[in-house]
Amino acid sequence: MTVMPLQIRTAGHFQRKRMMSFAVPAVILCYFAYIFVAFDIGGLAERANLQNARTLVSDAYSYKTHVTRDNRDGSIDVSIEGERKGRYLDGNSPAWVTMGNETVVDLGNHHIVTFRETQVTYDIPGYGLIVTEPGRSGVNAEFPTNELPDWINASKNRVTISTDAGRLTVTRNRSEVFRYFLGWELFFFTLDSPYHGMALGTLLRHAVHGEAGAIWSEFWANKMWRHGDVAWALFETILMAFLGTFGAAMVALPLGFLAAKNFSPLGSLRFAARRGFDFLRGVDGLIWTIILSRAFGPGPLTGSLAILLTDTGSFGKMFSEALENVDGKQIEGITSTGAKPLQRYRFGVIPQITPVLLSQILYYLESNTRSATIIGAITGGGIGLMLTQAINTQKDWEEVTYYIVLIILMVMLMDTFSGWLRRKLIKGDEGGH
Amino acid sequence: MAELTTADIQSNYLAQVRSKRIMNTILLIVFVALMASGFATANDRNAGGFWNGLPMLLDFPGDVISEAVERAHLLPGYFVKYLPSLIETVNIAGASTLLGGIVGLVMSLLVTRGLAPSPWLVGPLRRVLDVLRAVPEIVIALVLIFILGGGPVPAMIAIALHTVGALGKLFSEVNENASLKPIEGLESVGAGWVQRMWLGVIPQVAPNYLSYALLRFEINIRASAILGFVGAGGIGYDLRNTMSWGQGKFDEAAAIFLLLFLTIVVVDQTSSNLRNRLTHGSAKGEIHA
Amino acid sequence: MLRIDDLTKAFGRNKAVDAASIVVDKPVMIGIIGRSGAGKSTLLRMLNRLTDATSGAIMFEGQDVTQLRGAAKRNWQSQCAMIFQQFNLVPRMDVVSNVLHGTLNRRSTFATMFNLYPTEDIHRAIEILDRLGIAEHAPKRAEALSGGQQQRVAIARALMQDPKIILADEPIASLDPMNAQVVMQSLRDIHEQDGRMVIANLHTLDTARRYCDRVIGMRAGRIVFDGTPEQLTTGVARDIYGADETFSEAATSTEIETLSEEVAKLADIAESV
Amino acid sequence: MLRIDDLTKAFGRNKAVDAASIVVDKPVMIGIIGRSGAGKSTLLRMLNRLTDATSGAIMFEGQDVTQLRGAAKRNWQSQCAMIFQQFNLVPRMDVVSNVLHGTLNRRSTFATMFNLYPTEDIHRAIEILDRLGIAEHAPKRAEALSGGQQQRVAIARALMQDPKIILADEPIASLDPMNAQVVMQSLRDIHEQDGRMVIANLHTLDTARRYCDRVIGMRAGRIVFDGTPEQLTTGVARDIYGADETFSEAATSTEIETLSEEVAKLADIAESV
Amino acid sequence: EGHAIDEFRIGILGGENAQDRMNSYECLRGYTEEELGVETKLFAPADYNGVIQGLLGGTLDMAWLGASSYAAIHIQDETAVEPILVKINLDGSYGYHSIGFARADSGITSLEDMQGKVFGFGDPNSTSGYLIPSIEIPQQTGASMESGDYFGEVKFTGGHEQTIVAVNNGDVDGGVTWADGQGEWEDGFNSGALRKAVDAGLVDMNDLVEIWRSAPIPEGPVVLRSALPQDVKDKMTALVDGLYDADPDCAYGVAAGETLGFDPITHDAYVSIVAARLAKSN
Ligand SMILES: Nc1ncnc2c1ncn2[C@@H]1O[C@H](COP(=O)(O)OP(=O)(O)OP(=O)(O)O)[C@@H](O)[C@H]1O
Ligand SMILES: Nc1ncnc2c1ncn2[C@@H]1O[C@H](COP(=O)(O)OP(=O)(O)OP(=O)(O)O)[C@@H](O)[C@H]1O
Ligand SMILES: [Mg+2]
Ligand SMILES: [Mg+2]
Repeated sequence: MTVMPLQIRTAGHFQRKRMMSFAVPAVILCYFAYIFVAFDIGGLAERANLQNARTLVSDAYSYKTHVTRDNRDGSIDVSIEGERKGRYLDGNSPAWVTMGNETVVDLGNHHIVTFRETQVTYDIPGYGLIVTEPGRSGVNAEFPTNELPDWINASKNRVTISTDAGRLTVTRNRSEVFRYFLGWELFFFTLDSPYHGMALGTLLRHAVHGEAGAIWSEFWANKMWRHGDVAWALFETILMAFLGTFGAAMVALPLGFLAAKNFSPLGSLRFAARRGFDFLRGVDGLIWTIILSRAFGPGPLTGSLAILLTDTGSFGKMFSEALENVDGKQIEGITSTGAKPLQRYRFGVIPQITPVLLSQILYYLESNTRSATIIGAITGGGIGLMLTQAINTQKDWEEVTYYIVLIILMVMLMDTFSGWLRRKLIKGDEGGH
Repeated sequence: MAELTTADIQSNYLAQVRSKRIMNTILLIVFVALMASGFATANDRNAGGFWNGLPMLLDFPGDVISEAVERAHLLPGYFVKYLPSLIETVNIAGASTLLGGIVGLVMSLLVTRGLAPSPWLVGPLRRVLDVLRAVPEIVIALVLIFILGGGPVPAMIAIALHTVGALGKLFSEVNENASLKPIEGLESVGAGWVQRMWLGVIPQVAPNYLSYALLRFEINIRASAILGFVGAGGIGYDLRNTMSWGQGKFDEAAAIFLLLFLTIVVVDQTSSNLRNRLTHGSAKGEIHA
Repeated sequence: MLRIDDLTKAFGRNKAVDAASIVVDKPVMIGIIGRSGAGKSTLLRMLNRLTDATSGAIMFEGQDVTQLRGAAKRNWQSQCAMIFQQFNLVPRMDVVSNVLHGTLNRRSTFATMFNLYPTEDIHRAIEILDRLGIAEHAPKRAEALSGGQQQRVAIARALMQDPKIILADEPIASLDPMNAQVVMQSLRDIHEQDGRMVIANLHTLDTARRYCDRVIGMRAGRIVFDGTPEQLTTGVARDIYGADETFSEAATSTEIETLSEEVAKLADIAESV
Repeated sequence: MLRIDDLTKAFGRNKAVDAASIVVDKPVMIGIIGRSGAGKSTLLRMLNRLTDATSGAIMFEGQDVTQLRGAAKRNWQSQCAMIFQQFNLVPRMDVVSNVLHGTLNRRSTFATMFNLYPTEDIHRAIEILDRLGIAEHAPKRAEALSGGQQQRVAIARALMQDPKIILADEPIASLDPMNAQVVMQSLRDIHEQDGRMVIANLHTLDTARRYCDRVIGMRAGRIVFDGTPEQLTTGVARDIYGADETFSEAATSTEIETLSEEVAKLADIAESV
Repeated sequence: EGHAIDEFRIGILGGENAQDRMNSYECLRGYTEEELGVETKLFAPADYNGVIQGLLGGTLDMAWLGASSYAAIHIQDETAVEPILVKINLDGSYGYHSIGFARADSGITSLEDMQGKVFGFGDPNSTSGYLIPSIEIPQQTGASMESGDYFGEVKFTGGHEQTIVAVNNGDVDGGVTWADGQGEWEDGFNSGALRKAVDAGLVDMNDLVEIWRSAPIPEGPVVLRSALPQDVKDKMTALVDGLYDADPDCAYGVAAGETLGFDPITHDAYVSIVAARLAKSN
C-alpha cells in the first residue's frame, strides 16, 4: 500500500483543521469588533475623564484642608475636607495658616496665599504674584502674564488657580484655598477629641492608666469615619447573607424532596416544584428586594428574605439533584430492618446528602456576602448602601476606598471562614446533627 | 498496643458517643441561637416587621400584574421597544465572559503549580485573583462610571474583572487535575511554554473550561442586569426607571421583567444542557482542532 | 413454620418468580442457587417485603406475611433480617451505629432521629461485633472497613434485629475467598448456635453444599430442585444452570479460589522482580 | 560524540545519580539496566534537560549541554528525542498532530498554535507512521490506540524531530510482550538504518542483551557496569540488581512474558464462568 | 384608624450620604421619641422608591418627600399619606427651580443649541430632575422628549450628582438638576445640587453655563401616613412645625440648609404636580 492517498487525505484534513483553528479566534475577534462599535469604545477614550480618575486616585490616599473666607464678613473657617465635623475650633488652626488681619496660608514650596482686607493674593514661585479683588462688580484679577496658563480658570465672577501645591478659588462671596496632604486624616480621632494628634506611646500610656475604654469609644464614635456605624453596616451585610443562606437551606431541604424524582409522590407536584425553583432563581435577588420592600419596608430583613427566596431556588434545584443521585442500597438496607419512613430518611438519605449540601451551602455563604453588599446598595442597607452613597456624593474618595477595602476583606474573610467550616464539618461529620 | 476487652471497647465507645452528642448539641444550640437572634436583629432593624409584612407580600406584584393585565395589548410593543436594551445586557455579559475567560485562562496557567513559567509569581497572582473575586462587581462599576461615565463599558469591565478572578480560580483547579505526561512529552521535544500549554494542557481541559465559562455566562447575565440598576446601561436600567416610577409604568416594568426573566431562563436551560453534554462525555470530535 | 405458596412476582410480562412453593418446618439453613436472573433475589426480597408479591402467599407461624401493611409489615421486616451482596450499610456512620440500625423498628422515631439509643443496646451491639471478631473496629466509619468486615457488620445489624429468619442475598459475591469463608462460617455459626433459620442465595454450588442443610435450585423463576446437598448431583446442577455438556462444576465455584490464589501468587512473583 | 562527566543529581540528601561518567564515541544502541530507583530515569531526564543536573557535565559534540538555557536548551531537546514509559502523547489529539509535535521547536509558536504545519511535514509524518506500520491510524485520536501503537506514535514523534540521539525511558514497560517486541525492533531498526544513537532504559536483562550493542548497569545512582552484552554474566547481573543467591535471571524478564500470558489465560477462564 | 402605635419610623429621602442624613435626623428622632413615648427609628433607603414603597406599605410613618414622589404615592393610593408641612426658604417662598446647564466650552447657551445633542435627566422620581423639565421643555421646544425627536438622545443619569458629573465629563451635553436659584451662579447658587458639587471641589462653575430654568417648583411636603392615630399626627405636625423655633440647628439638618422653618400645606398645592405626573404615565 502506498501512503500517497493517505498523505493527501491528511493534508486535506489539516487544511480543515487550520480553517477551524482560525475560525474560532476569528469569530471571537468579530464579536469584539461588534462590541467595540456597539459600546462605542472608540468614543470612550475621549469621554473618559482622566481628571476624575486623577481626583479619585489622589483623593483615595490624601485629604484636603479647606481655608475659606467669607468675603462679605471676613470670617475665616479652616476645616478638613470642608466638613463641619472636621472644623478647627475657634482660634485654632494648623501651623501653615497664620490668622490675623492678614491671613497667610502657606501651601509649601513657597506658594503663599494671603487674604487681605479687600484682596486675595497668590504668590507662585516661577510665575509671579496674582492679585484678585472680589467685590460687588465681580472678581477683578491681575495676572503677571497676559496669556493665562491652563491651570488658571478665570472669568468675570470667578477665578480658580490649581497648582501642585493646592488650589485657590475666588468668587464674589467667598475665597477658598485647598491644601492637599497625604494620608487619611482624622482616621483615629477627630479634632475635638482629646486624643487627637497624640503619639502612639502617649496613647498607650493613657490606655494603661484606665482610659482604654474612653479611647476606644472616642475612636469608635469618630464622627468623620464613623467606625462604629461602619462595623454595624458590615455586620448587617453578613447578617443578611447568613440569614438568607441558612434560611434558604432550611426551606429548600423539604422542598428538594418534593422535586426529586425518587422521593416525590406526584409527578405534577414535582413539576410544580421544579418550575417554582426556576422562577425563584430566575427573578434575581435584587428584584426580590424591590418586590419585598412594599411588604417589609427598607432594612436588613428585606435583604435577607430576598436572598432567601433566590437561594431557595438554587438550593432546591441542587438538593433535588443530590437527592436523585442518592444510593438506594443504603435506604434499602435501613428499610429491610423494618425502619419507619422518617427513620429511613434520617439514616438512609440524610447521611448521604449532608456533605454535598453543606459544601454547597457554605459556598453560597461567601457568594451571598457579595450579593448582600449589592442588595444593600440598592435598598437594604449595610456596607453596600454606605458605599453607593459615598460614591454617588462623589467626595471623600478616601471613605470610598475605606469601604472598598473593608468589603474586600469581609468577602475574603467569609470565604476563608466558609472554607474552614466546610473542611471541618465534612471531615468530622457523622451524619449531620 | 494492648488487647482491648469488649468492656473497654464498650466504655470507650460510650464515652465517644457522649462527647459527640454534647458537641452536636452545642453546635445545634449555637446554630439555632444564631439564627433566632439574627432573625430578631434583622426584624428589629427593618422598617416593617416580618409578621406584619407577610399579609402584604403580594401587594406590589399585584399592582404590577393588574396594571400589566389591564394594558396587556401594549406589551408586545414594549418587548420591541426594550429589545435593544436586552441585547445590550446580553452583550455586556457575553463580552465580559469572553474577555474574563481569556484573561482568566492565561492567569490560571500562570498560577497552577507545575505549569507556571515563573513559580515565584504563583503566590502573588493567586492573591490578585482572590481580590478580584472578592470585589463585588457593583463596586468596580460604580467607580468606573465615575471615570468613564454611564453606559455598558463600566459594567463590562467590572464583570470581566470579577470573571477573571472567578474563572481563573476554577480553571486552575481544572489544570491541577490535568495530566502532566503530555506536557512533559512536549517539553522533551523542545516546545516552548506557550506551545506546551496550548497543545498539552488546553486540549485536556477545554471541555471543563467551556462548561465553567457557560455557567459564568449565566451568572454574568444577571450581574449585568443588576449593574443596569446603578446606571450601567442595559435592561436593568430601564427596569429600574419604570419600576421606580410606579403606577403608570408598571406595564412597561412587567414587560421588561418578562423579557429579562425569559432570557435568563432560556440561557440557563440551554447552558445547563450544553454543560451536561460537555462534562458527561459525548463530546466527540475535537473541541480543540 | 415458614410456608410459601405459589408465590409469583411478575415484572410486566416477565415472571421473575413463578409460582414458587416451599415448606420449611424447622429452622434450617437453606441455600438457593441458580443462574443470574433466575429469580433468587426477587424471592428473598418478597420474603422481607422489600418487593410486593404479585400473587401467592407467605405464611409464617400462621400469619400471611404478604398481607401485612404499615407497622405490622415493618414488624415482620424486623423479625426477618436481610443481608445484601453490597452490604447496604450507611458508609458515613460508624460501625456501632450501623449495627444499632437493627433496633430501629423497636425504638421510638423521635429518639432514633437524634441517635439516642439505650446503653444496653450499645453494649449488645459491641458484643455482637465481638462475636463476629470485629469489635475493635466499633468506632470506625463503616466505609473505612474492608468488604469482608463490612459484610460482618451487616450480619451484626441482622443479629441486632434478633430475627427469626436471616435472609442473605449473595452475601459473599463481592468478597474474596478468604473473607467469603469467614462470612459463610459466621452465618453457619449463627444458625447452629442461635437456632435461627438462614436462607442464603448463593452463586456457587460448593458453598451451598458445604454450608447448607437444604438446597433449592431455581431456574427462570421456577423452583426446579429442592433437596439435600447430597441429592445435588452434577446432572441436577447442569439442569439448574441450564448448561450443556461442557459444564464443569469447577467453573461455577472452587475455580474462583484457585484462580485468585494463582493470580496472587503470580503478582507476588512479579512484584519481587 | 557524547561524553558524560561526573554527572550527579541530588534530591535533597538522596543522590539519584551519583558521579556518572560515560563516553560514547559513535552512534551505538545502549541499554541501561538497574533496579527500580537506581537512577536510570533521572540520568535520561538530565540528558534531555527535563531535569537539571546538580553537578557534572554532558558534552555533546564539544558543547556542554548542561549549560544551555532558553532557546538553546530547547534546541538541544529537539536534537535529543525522548520516549517515555507512559508514551506522554496528547491523548485528545490525532496521531498525525502528535507526530508533528516533533517539529514544534523548528516552527514558530504562532504557526503551531494554528495548525500551520507545512505540507511536507505532514507527508513526512505519514511516511514515518508508515515505516512504523501504523499509518492507517493517522487520523485517529491517540487515546483510541492500543499501548503498543501509542508507543510507536511516540517513536514517530521522536523520529519527526530528526534527532541525533533517541532516549527511551523503559519504552516497553507498560506493553505486553508482543508489542514490546515490535517497539524494541523499531528502535533497533532506527538505530541500524538511520545510524542514530539510541539510549534505552530497560527493565529486563534479556531485552538489553538482545537489542543493545552496549549495556550500562546502574545501582543506587552509580554506574556499576559498562560493557558488551557478552560481558554481562549472571554474576554481574546479580551485582547490578543487588540480588542474593536465589536470583534467577528468569525472574527479571522472560517471566513477564509467561506471567502475562498466564494471567490472560486465567482471565479468559474466569470470564467464561 | 386609631390604634395606638408601638414604634415610629421616619424615612429619609435619597440624595445625600446615608449616614450623614441619619446623623442630621438624629435630633429629630430624639424629639419624636420624647414626644410620642415610643421607639423611633430612621431609615435611609438608597433611592426615592425605597421611601415610596415604605410609605405605601405602611412600614414608614413619616418622610419629607419631593413633590413628584408625593404625587407618585398619591396616584397609587390616595389614602396612603397626607401632606402636613412644607419647608420655607429664607425669602419666605417655598419653591425651587429645575436648572438646565451645559459645559461652557461646548458653546451651548440655550435649549436651541441642544437640538440633536444628548440630554440628561436625573432620577425618574425626581421633580426637578425629571418631571417638571420633561413637561416644560417640550412646551418650549415644541417637540417631545423622546430620543431622536428634538434631542439626539435622552438619558437618565440616576440622580442629581450623576447628572452634574455627566455634564461636566461631557457624557451628556446638557442636563437638569435642582437649585434654589438664589445667590450667584459662580457659587452654584445658595443651595442645591450644584452648590454641593462646588463645595466638594467637583466642578468649577466657570466651566458650566445655565441654559434653562423652570418655573418655581413647590418644595415637597413632609407627609404622615394617613392611618396613624390622629393624636400622633397632631403631635408630629406640631413638633416639626415648631422645630425651627425650638432648635434651629436641628431644623438646619433636617431641612438640609438654611430655612425659616416649616409651614402647613395641603394636597391642593400639588394638584398640578399630580396632573403632570399622570400626564407622563402610560
Ligand atoms: N425491579 C425490577 N424491574 C423489572 N424487572 C426486574 C426487577 N428486578 C428483577 N427483575 C427481573 O426479574 C428477573 C429475576 O431477577 P433476580 O434479581 O431475582 O435474579 P437473581 O436470580 O437474583 O439474579 P442475580 O444472580 O443476577 O442476582 C430478572 O429477569 C430481572 O431482570
Ligand atoms: N522528583 C524527584 N524528587 C525526589 N526524589 C526523586 C525524584 N525523582 C526521582 N527521585 C528519586 O531518585 C532516585 C532515582 O529515581 P529514578 O526514577 O531515576 O529511578 P529509576 O532507575 O528510573 O527507577 P524506575 O525503574 O522505578 O523508573 C529514587 O530514589 C527516586 O525516589
Ligand atoms: Mg440477585
Ligand atoms: Mg524510571
